[in-house]
Amino acid sequence: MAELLEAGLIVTLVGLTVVFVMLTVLIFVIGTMSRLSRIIDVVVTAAPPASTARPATALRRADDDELAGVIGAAIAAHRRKR
Amino acid sequence: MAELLEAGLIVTLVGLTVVFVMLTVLIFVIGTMSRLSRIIDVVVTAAPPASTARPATALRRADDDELAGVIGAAIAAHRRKR
Amino acid sequence: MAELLEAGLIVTLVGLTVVFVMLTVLIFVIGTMSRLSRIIDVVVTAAPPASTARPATALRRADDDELAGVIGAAIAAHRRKR
Amino acid sequence: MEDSIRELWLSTGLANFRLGQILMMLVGGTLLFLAIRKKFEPLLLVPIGFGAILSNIPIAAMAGPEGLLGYVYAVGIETGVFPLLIFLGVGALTDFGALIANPKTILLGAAAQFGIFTTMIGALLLNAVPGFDFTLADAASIGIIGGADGPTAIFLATRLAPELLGAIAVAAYSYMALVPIIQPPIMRLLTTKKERAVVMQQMRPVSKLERILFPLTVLIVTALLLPTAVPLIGMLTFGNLLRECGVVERLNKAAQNEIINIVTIFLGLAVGSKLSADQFLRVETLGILVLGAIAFGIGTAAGVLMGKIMCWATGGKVNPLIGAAGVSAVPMAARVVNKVGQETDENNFLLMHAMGPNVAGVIGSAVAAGVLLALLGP
Amino acid sequence: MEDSIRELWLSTGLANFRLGQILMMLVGGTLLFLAIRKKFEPLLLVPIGFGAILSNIPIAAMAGPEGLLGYVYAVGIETGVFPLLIFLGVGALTDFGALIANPKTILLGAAAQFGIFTTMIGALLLNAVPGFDFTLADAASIGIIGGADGPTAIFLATRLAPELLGAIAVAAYSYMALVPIIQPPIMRLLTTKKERAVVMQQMRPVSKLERILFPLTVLIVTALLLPTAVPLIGMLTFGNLLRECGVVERLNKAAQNEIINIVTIFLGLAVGSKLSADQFLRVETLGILVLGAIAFGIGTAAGVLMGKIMCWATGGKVNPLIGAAGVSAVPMAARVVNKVGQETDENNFLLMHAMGPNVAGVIGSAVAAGVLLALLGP
Amino acid sequence: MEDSIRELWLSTGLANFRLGQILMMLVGGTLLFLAIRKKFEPLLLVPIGFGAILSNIPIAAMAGPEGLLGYVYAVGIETGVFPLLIFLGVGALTDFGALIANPKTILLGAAAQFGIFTTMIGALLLNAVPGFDFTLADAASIGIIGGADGPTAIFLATRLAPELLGAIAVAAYSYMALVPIIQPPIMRLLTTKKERAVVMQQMRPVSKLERILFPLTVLIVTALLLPTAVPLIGMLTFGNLLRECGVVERLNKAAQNEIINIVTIFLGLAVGSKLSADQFLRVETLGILVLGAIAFGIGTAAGVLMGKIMCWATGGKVNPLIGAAGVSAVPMAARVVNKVGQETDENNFLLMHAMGPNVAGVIGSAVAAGVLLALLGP
Ligand code: NA
Ligand code: NA
Ligand code: NA
Repeated sequence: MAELLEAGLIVTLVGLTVVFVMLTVLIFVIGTMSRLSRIIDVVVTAAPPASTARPATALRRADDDELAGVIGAAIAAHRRKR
Repeated sequence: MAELLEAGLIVTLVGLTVVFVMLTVLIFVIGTMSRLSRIIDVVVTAAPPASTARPATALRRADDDELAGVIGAAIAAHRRKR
Repeated sequence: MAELLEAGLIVTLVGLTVVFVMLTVLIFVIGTMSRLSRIIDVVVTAAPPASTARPATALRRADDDELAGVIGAAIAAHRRKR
Repeated sequence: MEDSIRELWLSTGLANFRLGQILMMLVGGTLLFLAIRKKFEPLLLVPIGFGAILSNIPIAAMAGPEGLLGYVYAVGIETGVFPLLIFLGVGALTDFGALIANPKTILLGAAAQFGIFTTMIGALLLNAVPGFDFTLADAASIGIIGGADGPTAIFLATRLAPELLGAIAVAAYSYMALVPIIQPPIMRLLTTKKERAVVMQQMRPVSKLERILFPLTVLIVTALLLPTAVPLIGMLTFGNLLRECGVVERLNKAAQNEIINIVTIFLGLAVGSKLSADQFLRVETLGILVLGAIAFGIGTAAGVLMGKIMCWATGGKVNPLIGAAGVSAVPMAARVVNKVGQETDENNFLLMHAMGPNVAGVIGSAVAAGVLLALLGP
Repeated sequence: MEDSIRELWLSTGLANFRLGQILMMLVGGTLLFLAIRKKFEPLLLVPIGFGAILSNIPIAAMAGPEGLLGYVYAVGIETGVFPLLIFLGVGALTDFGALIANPKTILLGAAAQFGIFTTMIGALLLNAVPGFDFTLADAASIGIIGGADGPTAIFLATRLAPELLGAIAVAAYSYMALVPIIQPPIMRLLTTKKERAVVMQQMRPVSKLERILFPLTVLIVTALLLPTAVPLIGMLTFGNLLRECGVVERLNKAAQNEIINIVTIFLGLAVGSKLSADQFLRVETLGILVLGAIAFGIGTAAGVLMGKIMCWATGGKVNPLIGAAGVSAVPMAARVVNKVGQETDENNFLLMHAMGPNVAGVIGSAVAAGVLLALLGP
Repeated sequence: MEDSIRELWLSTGLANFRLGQILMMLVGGTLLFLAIRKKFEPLLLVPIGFGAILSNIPIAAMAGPEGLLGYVYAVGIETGVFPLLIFLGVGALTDFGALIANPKTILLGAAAQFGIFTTMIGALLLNAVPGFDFTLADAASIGIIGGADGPTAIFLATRLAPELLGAIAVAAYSYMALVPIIQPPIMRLLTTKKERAVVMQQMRPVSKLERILFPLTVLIVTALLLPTAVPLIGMLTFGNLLRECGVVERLNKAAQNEIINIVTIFLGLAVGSKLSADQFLRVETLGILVLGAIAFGIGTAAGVLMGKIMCWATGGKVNPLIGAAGVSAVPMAARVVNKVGQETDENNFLLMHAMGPNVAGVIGSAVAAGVLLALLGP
C-alpha cells in the first residue's frame, strides 16, 4: 500500500503542477490575445473593410429575408409595368 | 496515359449524353405532369370532395386545437348544467 | 393444425387472463396511489416546506432569468456608485 | 465505348425492373395517396409509402445492407430502438389524467384487447385455406394489429415475425386511419339509443402528485407481473414522467418534438423498406388485411360490450360508447365516441370520458404484446 | 517521479508536433478565418476548419478509430448517410416552383455540368506534369467540384476517391463561396449588353398538386434511367415531398432544422478530420484547387452559352445570364445573376427566373454523380 | 396449458426479483425524489434515477447487451461520445466573457482542483480500512467528483474505472446540487468579515474578436501542453466558437438545444443502467460518497484560500469569496458566492466576478482529467 500511496503522491504533485502551469500559461496567453485583438481591432477599423465577398450560406434558403425582399421588389416592378 | 485519357473522353461523352437525355426527358415529363395535374384539378374541383375520412394523425395529440375546442365546449356545457 | 390451434387457444386463454388480471390490479393500485397522494398532499401542505435546497440546473445557463436579474441589479448598483 | 454504353444500359432501371417491383411502387404510391389526399395517418404513411418506392428501385439497393434504408433498419428496427423511442415521445405527449380520475375505465382498455387474441385464432384457422401457413408467432403478430397501436405492432412483429413486418405495419396504420369508418356502425349496432344518451358525471381534478406517481405505479406493476412488457411500458412511463414531473421541461420538449419527429421519419422509411414484392405480393398479405379489419371490429365490439356491463353494474353511470375508445388509436377513437354520442344528444360531450379507456388501450396493447413475447418470444 | 515527468513530457503536444500537423492547423485556421471573417459558407467551413485543427493535434487521436471524429466519420461519411441526410434537408428547404413553372430552364442546369466533365479531362491531362498521378476515379471526383454542390461532392468522393475527400470538400465549399467573384467577369465576357437587358415574362403560378407530383415525377424518371443517382435524388425528393404535401409539417420542420443542423455539425467535423498533412500537403491538392476553379468557370460559361442558344431559339425571351445559375450553389448563383442583370437595367429582376436553372443544377449534379458512379463505381 | 402458466409465472417479476434489485430500485426512486421534490440537478437525476429502476427489473434485461439501455451505453458512453457532446452544448451555452476580462481569476479555478488530488490520496488511504481496495485509477476517478463537472467525471470514470461509473456519476451530480449547503459554512469559516465586504472593480467590456479568439487560444494551449485533455477541451471550445463566431446561429442553436437535450436523456438513462446491485451495494460506494463530499469541501477551501492570497497580492482588490466558485458547478457556485457576499453587504454584487473562476473551474477540471488520463490512462 505504501507503494500505491507513493504513486498517488507523485500523481498529485505532477498533476497539480501541470494544472497550475497550464492555467498560468493560459492567463498570459489570454492576456496577449486580448492585447493583440485590440491592436487588430484598431488597425482593421482604420483600414477600409477588406471583405468584398458577399455572405454565402447554402442552408439559409428558406428563411432568407434578402431573397424575400428581392422577390417582393421584382413582383412590384412587374405589376408596375403591366 | 493515352489509354486513361481515352477512357476519360468516353466517360465524358457518355456522361454528358446521359445528363442531357435525362434532363430533357425530365422537361417533357414535368410538362406532362403539369398538364395532367391541371386536368385533375379541374375534374376534382367539379366533382364533390371525395374525401370523407377525417384527418388521422396519431402524433398531433399535444397541439391539437380541435381537441382543445371540444374539451372547452364540454366543460362549458357541464357548467351550464350545474 | 389441430395442435397449432390448441396452442393458440391456450395462448388466448392465458393471454386474456393476464391482460385482465394485470389491468385489474392496476385499477386497485392506481386507486390506492390516488388515496395515498391525497394523504401526502394534506400532510405536506400542513407541514412547512421541507425543501431548502435551491434549484440546481446545470443546463439552464443560457436562458436564466434569475441570473439576468442579478446581473441587471449589479450593473445598476455600479452605475449608482459612479 | 460500346462497353460503357452497354454497362450503362445494364445499370438503368429500364433494363432491371421486375414486375413485382413496379407493383410495389404502385403500393407505395397508393399509401402516399391515402396519406396525402385522404389524410390517413400521414405522419407514418408518407415515410412508409416513400420508403416502399425507394426500396423497390432496382440497382439502387437502398434497402440492401449498404443502403441508407438498410442501415436505418438494422440500427433502429432490428434492435427495437425506434418503436421504443416513439413510445417515449407518446408518453411525453399523453395526458393520463382521465385514466387517473376514473381508473375503472381501464377495464374497457382491457376488453378491447379481445380483438388481438381472437384475430390470432382467426389467423390460425385461415391455415385451413390452401396458401396460408401462419405459425403461432405469425398469428400473434397479425393479431396485434387489433391493438391499434403502431409502435407496439412494429415492436412485436420485429421480434416474432419480421418477414410480415411490412404488411402488419401498413395494416395497423391504415386501419387506425379508418377508425371513423369501421367503428360507428358497430357502436350503433350494439347499443340502444337510451344507452347512447347516458350523460356521465364530471370528472374530479387530478393532483400533480398523482400525475407524477402514476407512471411509476404503472411501471412497478408491470415490473412485478409482466417484465416482458417493460421495454414498451418503461419508455411510455418515462416519457410521461418527463412530462409531468415539471422540472425537466427541456427534456420533455425534446421527447415530444425532436426525438419523436426524427425517429418517425426514419422508422417510416425503414418499415417501408420491408415492403418488397416477394414478401408483400402474396395471398398472406390479403389474409393479414382482412384479419386486421376483423381485429379492429372485434376489439371495438368487445370494448362496447364491456361498456354495457359497466353501465349495468354502475346503474347507468357509464355510457357504453366509451368502450369503443379502448382500442386506443389515440385520440381518433375518443373523438369518434364523442361524435357518435352527439348523434343522440348533441349536448353530451363524451370526449374526456373516452380519453380514459383510450389511453388505457395503449397500456392494454403493450401488456398483450408483453404476454405474447413471454409465451412465444425468442 | 522522473518516470512520471518523462511520461508526461512525452505526452505533451510540444514533444510530438510534427511540421505537417502545424501546417494543417494553419490550414484549419485559414478556413475559420474565411468562414467567420469573409463569410465563406460558414455553416460548413467552421466545422471543417475546427475539425482540421482537432484532428491534427498529436496524441489526442481524435480522428483515430477510437476518437470522436473517427467514430463520426465511420458512422456518417463512410456509409454515405450524412450527405444523404443533408440532401433530405435541402429538399425540404428548396422551393422548386420556378423550375416547375418553366421546365425548359432545366437545360441550363444540364449545360452547367460541362464543367464537371471537362475538369475531369483536365485532371487526367495534369498527369503529364510530374508528381500528379490521378486515376480516372480521382479525376471524376475532382470534376464534381464543378457541380457546386457540397453533399454531392462529398458523397461521390467518399465512394470514388476517399483519400482526396478533404481537399475536394474544401475546394467545393470555398469556390461556392467565391461564386460572386468567379462568375460575373465570365458572364459579362460572354454576353452582349442587349442580351443582358432581356426582360423575361412573369412566371405562371404553380398549383399545389403540381408541387406534390413534382418530387415523385423526378424520382420515377431517375429510377427508370439512372438508379445509381437514386440515393441522392431519392432523399432530395423525399425532403421536398415532406415540404409540399402539407400534411406532415412536424416531419418537414424536423428535416429543415433539427436533422440538417445536427448533421451539418458532424459532417463538417468529419470532413475536416480528413485534412491530414500526408493527404493534403501534396502537389495534388494544388492541382485540385486549380482544377476546381476551372470547373466553376467552365460550368458558368457553359450555362451562359446554353442561355444564349435558348435566347436565340425563343426569339429573345430568355436572358442568357440565368444560365450561369445552372451551376447550382443555391441561392448564391441566382443572386449573382440578379445583380449582374441590374448592372444593365436596374429594374430587371432576374432572381425568380434564375431560381429555375439554379435548383435544376442541384438535380443536374446529382445526375452527373449518378453517371460517374455507374461507370466508375465499385 | 400447465406449461404455459408455469412459463408465464417464471417470466413474472415476482418470481425473479432479488433483494439487491429491489434495493437498487429504491435507490433509483430516491434519486427521482431528490430530483423532482428537492430539485437536485433534475435534468440528469431524473433520467439516471429512472434508468436505475429500469435496469434492475429482472427478465426485461434493458441494460443487457440487447436492451435499449445496453445499446445506448455501448454507443454513447463506452465510446465517450455522449460526455463530449454534452461538453459541446456546454461550450455553446457558456459565456466566457468574465474570464476573458479578468484572466487572473483562472488561478482560482486552478486552486479548486486541489480537491481532486487530495481526495485521490484520501481514497488510497481508505484502503487501510478492510473492505476497500481502490486502485490508483479508481482513486483518481473518485477524486474527479471534486471537479464538480458531471460530463468530465463520466468521461474519466468510463476510461479509468468503468465499474465505479454509477456511484461516481450519482455522487457528482448530487453534490453539485448540494453546493448551496456544502459551500457557505466553509466560505464563512475561512474569511474575515472585512474580506467578504471587498467590493470589486467593474469589469471591462470584452470585444467580439476576443470572444472569437478565446476558444482557439485555449485549444492551442491545451494542444501544446496536454493533448489528452483535447477531447474535452476541444468540444467545449468548438461549442463556444459556434456561439461566439456569429455566423452559424443554426448550428449554435442545435448545440445548445437539440443535441444537448437529446444526449442528456440518453446519457442519464445509460449512466443509470450502471446502478446495479453488485456494483453499487458495497461498502466502496459509501466510501465514494464520503470522499466526494470531502472533495467538494477541499476544493471550496482551496479556492477561497487562493482568493485570500490574490486579495493580499492585489492589495485588497479581489474578494476571496469568489475563489469558492472555482469548483465550477456552473452557475450554482457563482450564485452562492453572490449570496454569501450579500450577507455582509447587500449592495455588493459578486456574481459577475464569480463567473470568471466559475467557468475557469470547468477548464481546470478538464485539464486535471487530462493529466490523470495521461498518467494513468490505457
Ligand atoms: Na391498444
Ligand atoms: Na450543380
Ligand atoms: Na471544475
